Amino acid sequence: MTEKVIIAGSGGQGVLTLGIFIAKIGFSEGKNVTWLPTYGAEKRGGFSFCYTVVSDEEIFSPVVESPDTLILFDQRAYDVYKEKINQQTYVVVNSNLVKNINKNNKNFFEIDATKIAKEINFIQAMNVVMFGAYFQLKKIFKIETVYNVMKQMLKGKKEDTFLKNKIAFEKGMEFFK
Amino acid sequence: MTEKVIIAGSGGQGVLTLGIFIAKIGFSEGKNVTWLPTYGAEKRGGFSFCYTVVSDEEIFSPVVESPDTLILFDQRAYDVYKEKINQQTYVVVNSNLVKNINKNNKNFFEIDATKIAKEINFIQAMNVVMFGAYFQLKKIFKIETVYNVMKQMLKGKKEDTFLKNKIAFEKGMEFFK
Amino acid sequence: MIEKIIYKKPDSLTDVNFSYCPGCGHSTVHKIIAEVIDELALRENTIAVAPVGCAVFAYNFWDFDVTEAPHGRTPAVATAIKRVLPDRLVFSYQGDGDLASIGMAEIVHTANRGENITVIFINNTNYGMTGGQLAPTTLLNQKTTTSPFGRDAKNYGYPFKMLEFLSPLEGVKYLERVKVTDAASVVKTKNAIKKGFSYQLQNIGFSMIEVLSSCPANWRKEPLDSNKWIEEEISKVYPVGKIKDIK
Amino acid sequence: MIEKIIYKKPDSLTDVNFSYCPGCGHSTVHKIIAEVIDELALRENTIAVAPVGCAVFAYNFWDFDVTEAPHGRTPAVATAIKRVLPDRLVFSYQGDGDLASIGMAEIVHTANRGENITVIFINNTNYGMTGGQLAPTTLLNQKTTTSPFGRDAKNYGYPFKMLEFLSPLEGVKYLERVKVTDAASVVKTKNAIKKGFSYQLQNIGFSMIEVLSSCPANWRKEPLDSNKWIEEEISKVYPVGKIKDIK
Amino acid sequence: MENNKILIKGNHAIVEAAIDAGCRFYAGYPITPQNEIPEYMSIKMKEAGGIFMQAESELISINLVYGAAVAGARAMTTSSSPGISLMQEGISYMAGCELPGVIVNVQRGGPGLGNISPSQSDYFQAVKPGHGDYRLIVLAPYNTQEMYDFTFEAFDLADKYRNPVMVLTDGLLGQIMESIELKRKTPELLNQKKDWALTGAKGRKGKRIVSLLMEPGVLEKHNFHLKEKYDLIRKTEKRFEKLGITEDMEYLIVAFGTVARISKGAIKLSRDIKIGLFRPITLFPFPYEELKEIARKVKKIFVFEMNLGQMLEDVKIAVEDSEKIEFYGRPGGGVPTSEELLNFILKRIQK
Amino acid sequence: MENNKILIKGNHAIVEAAIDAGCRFYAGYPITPQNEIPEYMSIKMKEAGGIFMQAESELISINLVYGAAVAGARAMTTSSSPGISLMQEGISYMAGCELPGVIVNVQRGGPGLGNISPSQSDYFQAVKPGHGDYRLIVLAPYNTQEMYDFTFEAFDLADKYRNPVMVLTDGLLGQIMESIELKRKTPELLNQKKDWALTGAKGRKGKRIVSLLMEPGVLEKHNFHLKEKYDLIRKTEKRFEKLGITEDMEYLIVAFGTVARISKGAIKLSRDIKIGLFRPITLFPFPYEELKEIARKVKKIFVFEMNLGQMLEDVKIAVEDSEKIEFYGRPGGGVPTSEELLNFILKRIQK
Amino acid sequence: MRKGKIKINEDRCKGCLLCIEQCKVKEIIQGEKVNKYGHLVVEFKNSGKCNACTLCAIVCPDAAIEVYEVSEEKVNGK
Amino acid sequence: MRKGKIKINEDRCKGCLLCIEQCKVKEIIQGEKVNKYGHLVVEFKNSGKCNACTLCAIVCPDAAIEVYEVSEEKVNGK
Ligand SMILES: Cc1ncc(C[n+]2csc(CCOP(=O)(O)OP(=O)(O)O)c2C)c(N)n1
Ligand SMILES: Cc1ncc(C[n+]2csc(CCOP(=O)(O)OP(=O)(O)O)c2C)c(N)n1
Ligand code: SF4
Ligand code: SF4
Ligand code: SF4
Ligand code: SF4
Ligand code: SF4
Ligand code: SF4
Ligand SMILES: [Mg+2]
Ligand SMILES: [Mg+2]
Repeated sequence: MTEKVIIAGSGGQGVLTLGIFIAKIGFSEGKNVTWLPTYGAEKRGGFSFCYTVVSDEEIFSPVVESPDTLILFDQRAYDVYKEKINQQTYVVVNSNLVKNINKNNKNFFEIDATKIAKEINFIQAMNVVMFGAYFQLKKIFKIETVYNVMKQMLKGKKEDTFLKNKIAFEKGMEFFK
Repeated sequence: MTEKVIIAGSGGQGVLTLGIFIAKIGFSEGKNVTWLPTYGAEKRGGFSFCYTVVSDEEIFSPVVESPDTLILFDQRAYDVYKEKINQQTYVVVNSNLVKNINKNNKNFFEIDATKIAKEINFIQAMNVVMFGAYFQLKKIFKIETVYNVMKQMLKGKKEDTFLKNKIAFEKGMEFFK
Repeated sequence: MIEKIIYKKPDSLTDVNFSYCPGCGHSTVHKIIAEVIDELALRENTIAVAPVGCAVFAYNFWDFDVTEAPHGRTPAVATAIKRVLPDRLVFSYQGDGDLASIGMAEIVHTANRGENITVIFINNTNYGMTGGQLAPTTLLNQKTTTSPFGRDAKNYGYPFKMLEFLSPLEGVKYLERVKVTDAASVVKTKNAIKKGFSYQLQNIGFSMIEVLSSCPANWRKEPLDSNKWIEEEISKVYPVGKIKDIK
Repeated sequence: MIEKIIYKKPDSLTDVNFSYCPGCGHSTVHKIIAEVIDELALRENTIAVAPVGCAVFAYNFWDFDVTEAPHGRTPAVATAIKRVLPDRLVFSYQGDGDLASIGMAEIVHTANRGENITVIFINNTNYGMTGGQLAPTTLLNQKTTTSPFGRDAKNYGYPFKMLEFLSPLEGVKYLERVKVTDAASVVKTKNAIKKGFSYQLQNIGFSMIEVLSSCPANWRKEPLDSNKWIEEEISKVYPVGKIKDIK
Repeated sequence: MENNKILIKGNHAIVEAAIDAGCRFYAGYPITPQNEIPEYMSIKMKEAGGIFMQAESELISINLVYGAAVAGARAMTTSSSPGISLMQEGISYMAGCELPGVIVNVQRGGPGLGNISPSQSDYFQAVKPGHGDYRLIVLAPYNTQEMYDFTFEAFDLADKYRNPVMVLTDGLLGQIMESIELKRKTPELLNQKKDWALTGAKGRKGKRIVSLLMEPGVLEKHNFHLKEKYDLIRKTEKRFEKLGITEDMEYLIVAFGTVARISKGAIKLSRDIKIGLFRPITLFPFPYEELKEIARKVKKIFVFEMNLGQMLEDVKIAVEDSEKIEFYGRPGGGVPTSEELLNFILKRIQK
Repeated sequence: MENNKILIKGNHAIVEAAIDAGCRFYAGYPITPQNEIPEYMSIKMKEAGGIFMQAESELISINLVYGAAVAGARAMTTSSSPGISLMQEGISYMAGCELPGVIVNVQRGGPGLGNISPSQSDYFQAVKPGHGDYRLIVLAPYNTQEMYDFTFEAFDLADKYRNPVMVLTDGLLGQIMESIELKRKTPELLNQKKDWALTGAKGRKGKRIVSLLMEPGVLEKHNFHLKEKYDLIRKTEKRFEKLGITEDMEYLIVAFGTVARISKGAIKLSRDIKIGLFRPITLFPFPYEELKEIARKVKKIFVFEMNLGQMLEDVKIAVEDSEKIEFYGRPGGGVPTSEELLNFILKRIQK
Repeated sequence: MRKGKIKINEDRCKGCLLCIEQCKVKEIIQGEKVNKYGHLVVEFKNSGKCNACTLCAIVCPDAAIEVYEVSEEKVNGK
Repeated sequence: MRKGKIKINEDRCKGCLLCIEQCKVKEIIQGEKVNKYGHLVVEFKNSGKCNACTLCAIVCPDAAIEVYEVSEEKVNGK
């Protein structure tokens, strides 16, 4: 099994964190993983993306040319990566910020992650909502690992942060149930 | 004809100037010449030497390994270069400052250039006295060229400087007449 | 109804949007430099030297001639341009990492030579472009990505007051510290820059304007809070005002 | 008859003769540094950093540990040694080309960090080793091999007063300018150096002693005339005395 | 000592390795793509009780490292391409003075300010360095584990040979996060006595660490002494990896660092082509003889780099048959894909 | 224009050439053995009405030259080995920005501070330079006439290719006094328009001279553009000298600069040995093909350098037969004599 | 009192809110709209209170605001 | 008055004359002798006027002068 993911959006949306999150889950499940962020010149509002690869085999190039999955947080991200979409590609877009699409693919999924995150009063967790959707759609990872890694990554944060993230995750997951 | 000269002494004795002088004379007589000074770290009182080569042919290395002539201004200079002396080498030493010698060579010449320069009240011209001796001994250059180059090099100096140098030169020359 | 436009984007700016973060002081200073150049009608007569730092992209935004110096060497590059073309307006634009850290020797010698250039010095108390590391101008106790426990003088030295430092040099003719936290201070900054440029046009010599400038991204503050921080903390350590003016 | 020796070559000097020119200020300063180190019994506890300049050969003469920094980087090298070995006496010894020209950034940042080292700064208003070129400290109108028509401020800038310049930096604790033109001034210089060293031993911080020092060879003056020139001209521009002393 | 597998960024792995290797002096100046090193180091070095300095420039960085080495400390600096250029004088001094020290170059695109994408275009500057006949030991990791391992080993190598060691890596390896095993062992030479270091002339004459050698012939002798050392390094420290070198192999890829791992991907994709990989790990000493040996047996040698052909020159020197060699390079921050490399191979094979 | 034969020091010849070539901006920092250049320049540039600046460091020197080039001036700096190391970043920027400029390196012994004797141990730094895939045009004079000629031509070459040009010489050639002919002619490209220079945006949009190229792929494209330029230079600017290359030649010496003239002396001394000399004049572009051609015909190739074998690597690349090659080098300021070189030849021939 | 209005360039605005802080008459408000660069842009209320003081524009880092003076139709052709 | 004498290290002396300038009692004079490094070294007159003031030694750049205090033979073994 090899899963190559590109996550893209704007700085501040949690693009890189989500990539690390997926990498850590893969790692926890004993897979080989690589995660490669972009490091652009712009600090805020700039275009941001990262590559995450999870595999049973040795990973040679961490650069993802033909992604298995695209997780796209906004229109610009979609515009940049739409050419990488083929019939096999799983695409999850945040429909709140990606409106102008050309949906000619069976694995194309839209979820208004912004709205959902707002509804649970935790707008920062938009990326976790997106992950929930991805998790549900692809079914590659175990849910316990997700919670474990989530806990580990939130270590030191306020008590209820984990719970709030868990809810965001579950909302995303439920959306495609 | 090729004449390879090493002149050596201490900074301030006019070692380098004498080398240039000889080079300019050779140049004026249409020869190929090279002059290569040392450039030590010490500014005053340091060991000083230069290589001058005058030749009808192309001069490849300006570094003189086997000199035809050694002009040695003081004991240290002698000590450094005595090993280069063979039966063919012309050696001119300032006997005022070179006392401790091993004179096993037919072309070994001593002249108290310091004393002569003092006598004509022009101690700075010790090097010119030495040159006079060398000129007379080797007889390579024309005397007119010597005066011409001397004039040219002293251009802009006081009127009587040339005359005084001329005398110094002649004193050196006469010493071996 | 008649509409008369009374404020617009200056002509000396291109149409390219600034790539700087929201509320970044660089944007404001870029804009007012362009305004001053418009007002002095110098667009066709100006050569700017951009630094290495966030403002390395200045060439995208200014519609006059711009080159870019190696990190910190900005004043040397500006010096040579000015010496070769003495009737052009030549200014260097530098961040505090560029000017006060790696470029210390260059700015000091350029100032001491009294080169007839203008330096716009953007002090945002950190290295914006590389992600908010300590700069010589960082405040004591300020946390940065390389002083995670706050700047302590023992290990990292003291906040560097560049203008006060350069002020005794004879070649230096005009030094002023300004800020761009509200409209009034923006106007003052504009006047200071105009003064620096006009001194240069009059061959008076070296001038430098330091702008206390916000870096909301690395300070991890909203733009308004960033400006407040300048008012409340930064300008305590770096008081605004004229430091030297020898006409 | 009993002969009691009351002055001799200090133990911290090796038997190698100084390679400096007759009457050179470096020789005097080398000697008194050795005397101070003898008197403080620090020979076994000292690490010196020699510069690039005539004094690059210091290691031949001092019988304590000596390293040699790239040109101008002397304070950086000294800083690291001191930070690694905080209980040793660490001093850097620099010429005016080394310190005030190529090494400007290093000395400024080291001073600003308040590194607990002592800097001996030999100001002979030119580059001795390379043959008497202009230094930042060269006097106005002084002729050097690269300012053959005399130093004019417009092209070459102004004589650089390093001590006055560094003085406002908070990390700097003790600054004094001295000379070695006669016995009295030599004794003063010795005391200043001793003070600098003892401040370091007390962890007080950065200190620097500037010595107005003759370079007879490149000034093309006899040693006595050289000292006279220091008295009459150089010390007008660079007045001797304490600039800063914060104990 | 415990062994741990963790997920870690390449730049962070360098910090972990340095601390584990007993590095207690770090000086660095920010530059992308290696900023995580000084940032993480500012925490880790404090924890370790060592000295962390943010230098005000790369010149100050390298001279701080020089000073720390003089005083006997294990010292390191890190930077990226333009910053490394600024260190050339200092590195030459360190080599001349035979001072150990570790320099990490997380290469980016050049020339000039270039960009911040990964690159291998500092090969020349690392392997055929600045003024004087000196050499650095140059280690080229190709994954995060090696970022850790080689940085760790660099300190022992530096001390062993009293020579600066460079870890030549790139923005990709610096930024990538992978799992690695932390060795957490004590470096072999950590407690080796440094008789040459300056620590005060207790009970002895003053010692010196200098690179100025003015007396006639002395510097030349010193250079021959250095040469002997480099020759010894050439003999004992050469490292390389061979992959799929079979008897019936027809083609060979030569690549180092990032491109080597991408090349492995290409080999995997290539399936039935008989192609192997030769990966120089030490770029100095370069494994000339070993490469020559293998090269003789193949029809074609593919040299892949993220530059315009720098290691290529060493491959040519080794192979002595340029007609066999095909080069494909991406300069200025271009990173090839495995597919791209395979395509190049296929095209050249068919020709 | 008049032609004059004069006796002149190599360093002074460089100044004369620069002024004759229309150089009107000079910045330099003192360093032995090239101090005569800034010293003499401080007079000559004033006479010529140009700008003479004593920079406060080599970093400032090169960046002043960068700035002067940006403004369209013919500009030069000079230094010696450690000072050239300090210019590596700036040179890379100039190459990246395609700025013309002339850099003279009067090499001395290294590494580190080394000494002030002549050396050729900056070959690597000149020919395989700093960060990024850039190249300098490198000219290696071997007598005082060429010190003048090549410095003169360097300015046209720099403008022609918008690339920095290095005159790679050494302390011996800088210090030696020989007779030369001053050409006193107007350089061909002196009045060529520099459309790219920044002189104020009169009647046009703002122009930029920058080396930062962040948008994906742009820097890579720029690098390929540079490569094309270098390839053109390789095609058109290669220069070398052949001496005594006869049909029945058995041995060949390859040497550049000072060592080439000393080698000529060795050939002269050698009398009946059938030995010729191949002297690369441009070190970049290196005359690989021409050397290869000749090399094929001889039994042995002697490579002589004042270093530990730097050009040697390019000779190996050209010759592709290392068994034929014998190297003799003197590092750290050692200058071989003609006799010494001949002895080496004789010993290896007899073997 | 002088009457004015402003135009906000939605592409340039980055939603930094500095203009809002400067406007004494509260004619600028935080908007709902996200521009193509992902910034929440501000809006001109246009409730007639704008006096063309230009403070908002002066302080706008991104040169996103144009200010107009608005006057009644000319009397007597003036 | 204290009595003294000095010893001049002829190898170290460079003939700079700084000592002569310092000696109030003119006990040092320019000599005739050139040392092995070519320097005209100075000489101690030893005319009995030296008071061991050490000024010459203090000012000597080259640490070429040793100063001795000379006293009559000890009285009562003291
Ligand atoms: C020689 C060199 N060193 C380091 C860098 C990396 N670098 C780029 S910008 C920068 C700091 C910029 O800080 P500052 O000058 O304060 O500008 P700001 O971004 O804060 O406006 C650094 C260190 C570089 N490009 N070149
Ligand atoms: C990088 C570098 N640049 C230049 C030099 C040449 N150099 C040697 S000494 C020196 C100047 C020394 O002047 P100063 O520091 O005043 O010392 P002084 O000899 O006058 O005591 C210079 C420029 C060098 N060795 N290294
Ligand atoms: S990082 Fe800071 S200085 Fe740079 S653009 Fe963003 S806010 Fe401005
Ligand atoms: S050149 Fe000057 S500074 Fe150097 S030793 Fe001679 S007198 Fe002293
Ligand atoms: S011009 Fe003045 S009144 Fe009008 S919106 Fe702007 S700040 Fe408010
Ligand atoms: S100040 Fe400008 S950029 Fe900021 S919110 Fe207002 S209009 Fe937008
Ligand atoms: S000790 Fe005093 S009195 Fe004696 S020689 Fe020296 S200066 Fe003169
Ligand atoms: S001061 Fe010292 S060196 Fe100078 S003349 Fe006197 S004894 Fe000799
Ligand atoms: Mg900043
Ligand atoms: Mg000096």
